[in-house]
Amino acid sequence: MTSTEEVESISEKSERLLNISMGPQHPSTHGVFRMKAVLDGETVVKLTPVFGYLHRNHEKLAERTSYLGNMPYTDRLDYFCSLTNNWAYALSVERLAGIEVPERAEYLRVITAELTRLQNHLAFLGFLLNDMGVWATVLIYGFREREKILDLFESLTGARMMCNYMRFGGCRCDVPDGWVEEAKRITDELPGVLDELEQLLTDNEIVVARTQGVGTVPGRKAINAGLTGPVLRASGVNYDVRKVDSYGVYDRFDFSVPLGSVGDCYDRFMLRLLEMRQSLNILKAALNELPSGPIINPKAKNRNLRPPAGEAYGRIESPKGELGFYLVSDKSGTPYRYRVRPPSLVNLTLLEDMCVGQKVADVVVILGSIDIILGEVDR
Amino acid sequence: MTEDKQLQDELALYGVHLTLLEQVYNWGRSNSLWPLQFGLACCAIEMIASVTARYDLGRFGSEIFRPSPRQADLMIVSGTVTKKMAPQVVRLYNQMAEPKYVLAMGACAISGGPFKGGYNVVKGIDRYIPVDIFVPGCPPRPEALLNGIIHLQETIRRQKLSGPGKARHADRDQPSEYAIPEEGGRDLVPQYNAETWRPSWQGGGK
Amino acid sequence: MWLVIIQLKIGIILTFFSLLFAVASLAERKILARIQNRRGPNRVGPCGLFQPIADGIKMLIKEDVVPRKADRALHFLAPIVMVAPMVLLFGILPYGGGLTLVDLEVGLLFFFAVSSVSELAVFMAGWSSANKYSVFGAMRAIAQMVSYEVPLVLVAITPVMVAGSLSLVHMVEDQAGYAIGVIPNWFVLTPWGIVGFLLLFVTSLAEANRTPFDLPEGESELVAGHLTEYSGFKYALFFMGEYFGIFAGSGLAVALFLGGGGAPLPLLQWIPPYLWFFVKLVVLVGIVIWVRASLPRMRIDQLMDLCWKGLVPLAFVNLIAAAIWHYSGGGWQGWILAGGLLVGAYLMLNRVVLRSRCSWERKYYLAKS
Amino acid sequence: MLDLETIIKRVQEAVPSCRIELVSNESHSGHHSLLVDDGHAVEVARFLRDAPDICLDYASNVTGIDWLNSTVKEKVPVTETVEGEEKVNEKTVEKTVPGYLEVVYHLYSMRLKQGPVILRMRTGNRDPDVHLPSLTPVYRSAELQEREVYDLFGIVFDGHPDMRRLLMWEEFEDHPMRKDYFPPEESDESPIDEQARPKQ
Repeated sequence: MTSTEEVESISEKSERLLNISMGPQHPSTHGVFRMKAVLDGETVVKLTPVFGYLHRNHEKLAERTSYLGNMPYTDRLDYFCSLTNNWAYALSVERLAGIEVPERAEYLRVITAELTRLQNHLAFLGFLLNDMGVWATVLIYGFREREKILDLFESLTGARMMCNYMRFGGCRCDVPDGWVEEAKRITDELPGVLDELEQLLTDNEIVVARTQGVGTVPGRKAINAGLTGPVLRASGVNYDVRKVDSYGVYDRFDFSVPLGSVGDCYDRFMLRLLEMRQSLNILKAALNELPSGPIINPKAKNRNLRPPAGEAYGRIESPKGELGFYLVSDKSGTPYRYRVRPPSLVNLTLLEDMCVGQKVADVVVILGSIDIILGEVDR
Repeated sequence: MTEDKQLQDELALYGVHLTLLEQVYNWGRSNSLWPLQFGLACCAIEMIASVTARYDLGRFGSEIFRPSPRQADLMIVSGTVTKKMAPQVVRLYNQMAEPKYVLAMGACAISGGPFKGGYNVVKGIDRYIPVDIFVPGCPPRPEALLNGIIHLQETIRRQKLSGPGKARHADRDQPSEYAIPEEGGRDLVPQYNAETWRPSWQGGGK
Repeated sequence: MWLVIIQLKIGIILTFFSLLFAVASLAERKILARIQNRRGPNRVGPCGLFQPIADGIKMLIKEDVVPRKADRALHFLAPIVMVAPMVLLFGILPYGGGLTLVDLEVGLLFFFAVSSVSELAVFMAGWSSANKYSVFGAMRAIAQMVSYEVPLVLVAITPVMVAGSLSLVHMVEDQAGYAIGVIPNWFVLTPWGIVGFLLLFVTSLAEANRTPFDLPEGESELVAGHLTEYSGFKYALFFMGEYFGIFAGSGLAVALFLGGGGAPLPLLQWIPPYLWFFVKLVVLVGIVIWVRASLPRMRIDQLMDLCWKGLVPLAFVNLIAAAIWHYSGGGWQGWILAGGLLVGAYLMLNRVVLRSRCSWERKYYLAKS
Repeated sequence: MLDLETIIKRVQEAVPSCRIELVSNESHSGHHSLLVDDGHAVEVARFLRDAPDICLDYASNVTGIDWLNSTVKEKVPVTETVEGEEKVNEKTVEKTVPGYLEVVYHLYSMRLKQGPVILRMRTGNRDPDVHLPSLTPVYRSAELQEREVYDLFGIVFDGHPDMRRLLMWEEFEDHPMRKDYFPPEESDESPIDEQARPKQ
């Protein structure tokens, strides 16, 4: 949103301004995102994001696919976090059709969701540092740990990335033998890795210089712009859907919500590190207390599900922010309206505000610190 | 060619190793495939994963991802090509320097995959540019991508530079640039590039 | 006769550096890979040794794309202008042991005069490509290289002052011999020398556009900077020029501060000096690669701040420290005076730089509900 | 959390001329919503945001729904004269209920940690050029989502600072999420498209 004064000042200086287009193929737009930037020297004067290069018509396709048939599509929304996407969709359908979920399934959902959060944040750190110009070193270390978690996913669900694991009223299958022990082993190893990352990154002079004071968002503005997830909490707003809605069985775990104070890129980066530690706490408790019992509600109907007419909105705290599914049913086998509330898209609302006045190299870091996935932005 | 091969084998017995220029040429370009740093969707993550420690694409000399199409040899179309993106993909292909190869990674790049029914999805990138190798999967595992690249290397080593059936880039009749589709009112214009692809009912197909 | 010898020397030096380029480009990939827990190229030839050859062949046969709006002449000339002066630099490096090609009286002057031509090449490349990213990268390159030239020259003046000559050979000779019979008389083992060496290393990183100062090429924001429109062999030449720049810069650091071809211990003097020279050079190149694998890139304003607010004043102070050292006759007095001055200056500069930065201490809250 | 009746009352006190009614939802979620007339929607939203005890400061989800014209069968008593005798017969008459486009806002309170309150606005018909007021001046988070609704449903939001297409390219003419949109003819038709095509 550019005010008229700004437009005038832009046209005055326009002779020395440079228009550049970053993307849709650009090394650090995290996919096919495009930013049209107007630069005054190195400083960004105006920045217009262009969306839609990965608009895959998810919602339109979903309106002619059965409720269960949409589950695999949700995997491909935010392709880092297929399990949390599954959960959000399952949650919405369960609200719409009034399906109860057995306890063991809830625990499994919590475990897989927190593992997803861990691997997403690990990859995030890598990508952010890549945007700052480290030659993939941190990325590869992050992916090394991520691969371990993906192995867990694979042995549980059969797929590394597109897990398609949750069902309405539970989960698709029970954990294989030894899975819980392996998961415990990995969660026990992770704090060491986090310590290492923290030591190497948080006090790194260049990282500090590149991220502190860059892309600051005050809390009130963040709320009004609908930012969610770590980006919001970095601005000091205490809002975590896991605590607010306490969906699933999150109210049974003792964890806290890390909050930043400044709201710049450094805080967003630190919050991910702190959140991973909290996720580990949840994981440890959940793995130890995993109850026995059925993993899916036997009364729940998955095939040919025809929920009663009406609508439901279910939301969860995905690693990127608040992921919601809004479903309208007309009693038929396919949703009448199927809408994804994508955290990545809404978090980009303030992109221009964050970038204007910063250097062009900061744009890349700011975009990296928001942590977007284009599959979710454009759907 | 077969006679040459026999002659070579015979000479090799006597300790004389003959190497054809063609072989050196093919050896060089097959072992130095620098991909374009170009991720479209989900498959791009697996593409990144294949560079990381566990899979290490770098062993085959392909870890140098060049962000500029001028310096890249291999375009990995990793993910869904939307109609909004297709012109840029073709433009990137046109900007690459010969010899260039295209690897269609994943179901979406091959045929549209699960999103085939969408109004904004190109049903296979081979409708606009020639694809050298298809790697199926949704997304393909990093091993599959490695396998695809190894296959591509083998294909390159077998390529001929002269005579009938010579490599695409060595053939002057084959274009090295393709028409960039335009964004029309309802759809891309044209819907496919008739030079490279024909719908199955016109005798084309994959 | 001497013509043959000269030609032989030229041949040896050029072959060595060309080979070193090939090896370094492989070593860079291998070291990067090891640092990242990977294996790196290992399929082409034994241990991937032929990887640079494969890359070279591919680069040679790659199509040479010149954009339609590009300035063809400049576009063609830029890579040549990049490499040629770098090759000239190898002529004056004091390898020692009779391998030194030319002992120019004004060696250092020649070095800086010739090496700054590469700035022109970068700008030619950027300007002629008719690409916004290229021009942007070229602008950055000019700003960066011209700025860093100042501390580089200031630092290089200190050994000149102490040695009393501009000839690199003379400077190496000045560092010969051992104190107390064991410790070499290298300039790096003096208070101004260690500071000078570090400054020289940092500034030559910036001059060679290497991480963390690789802004002109800045991949994450400028795609490939001034190289965006270069393909095939022209791109390879730029790559080569960059590497030659690193070699030359490391060679200068070795000659000015690390005692040239001098052995680190008297016992090891039987090894010919040029071997020592190359060992030191290779170690420095290794450190450059190591830095690349581990540090993020700086931002342009921070880069300029670092140069003008940090390196230039420190280089000036270093100059004074060297003078004090020289006139106090070295020894412990020199250490106290020169060292004290440098430490004081460093602390003060650090405060100034730190004050302009945001606070380091952050508070994070853990909300329970 | 205040219940919806109270909120309606408060809104009517604050914005007296506005028409606001409760739309109930029979599904298990129990998410009932408030239908606001488009003339006062911005005022209502601003009131909901600023009233200290309601404080819906966060608009989570903004989306559109396309309700097609539907035919409803109604039994209408008809007086017929059969053989001179007057008879009251019931006859089924097909009546066309005009379709409309609807925008749904899910509002939450971040400060009070409450929600959701669902606001709806409806257009009068399904014309290609329908207008609704934009809530972006109140909730910045609606900015991109309203652009998306415009792109996919063709609802023009008045008062939006930057009303352009979000996902499709500028030259694109259709609004693909409308129920009567069907994708352009493909040269190689796939079976899924055949099923989805509305039978005409």
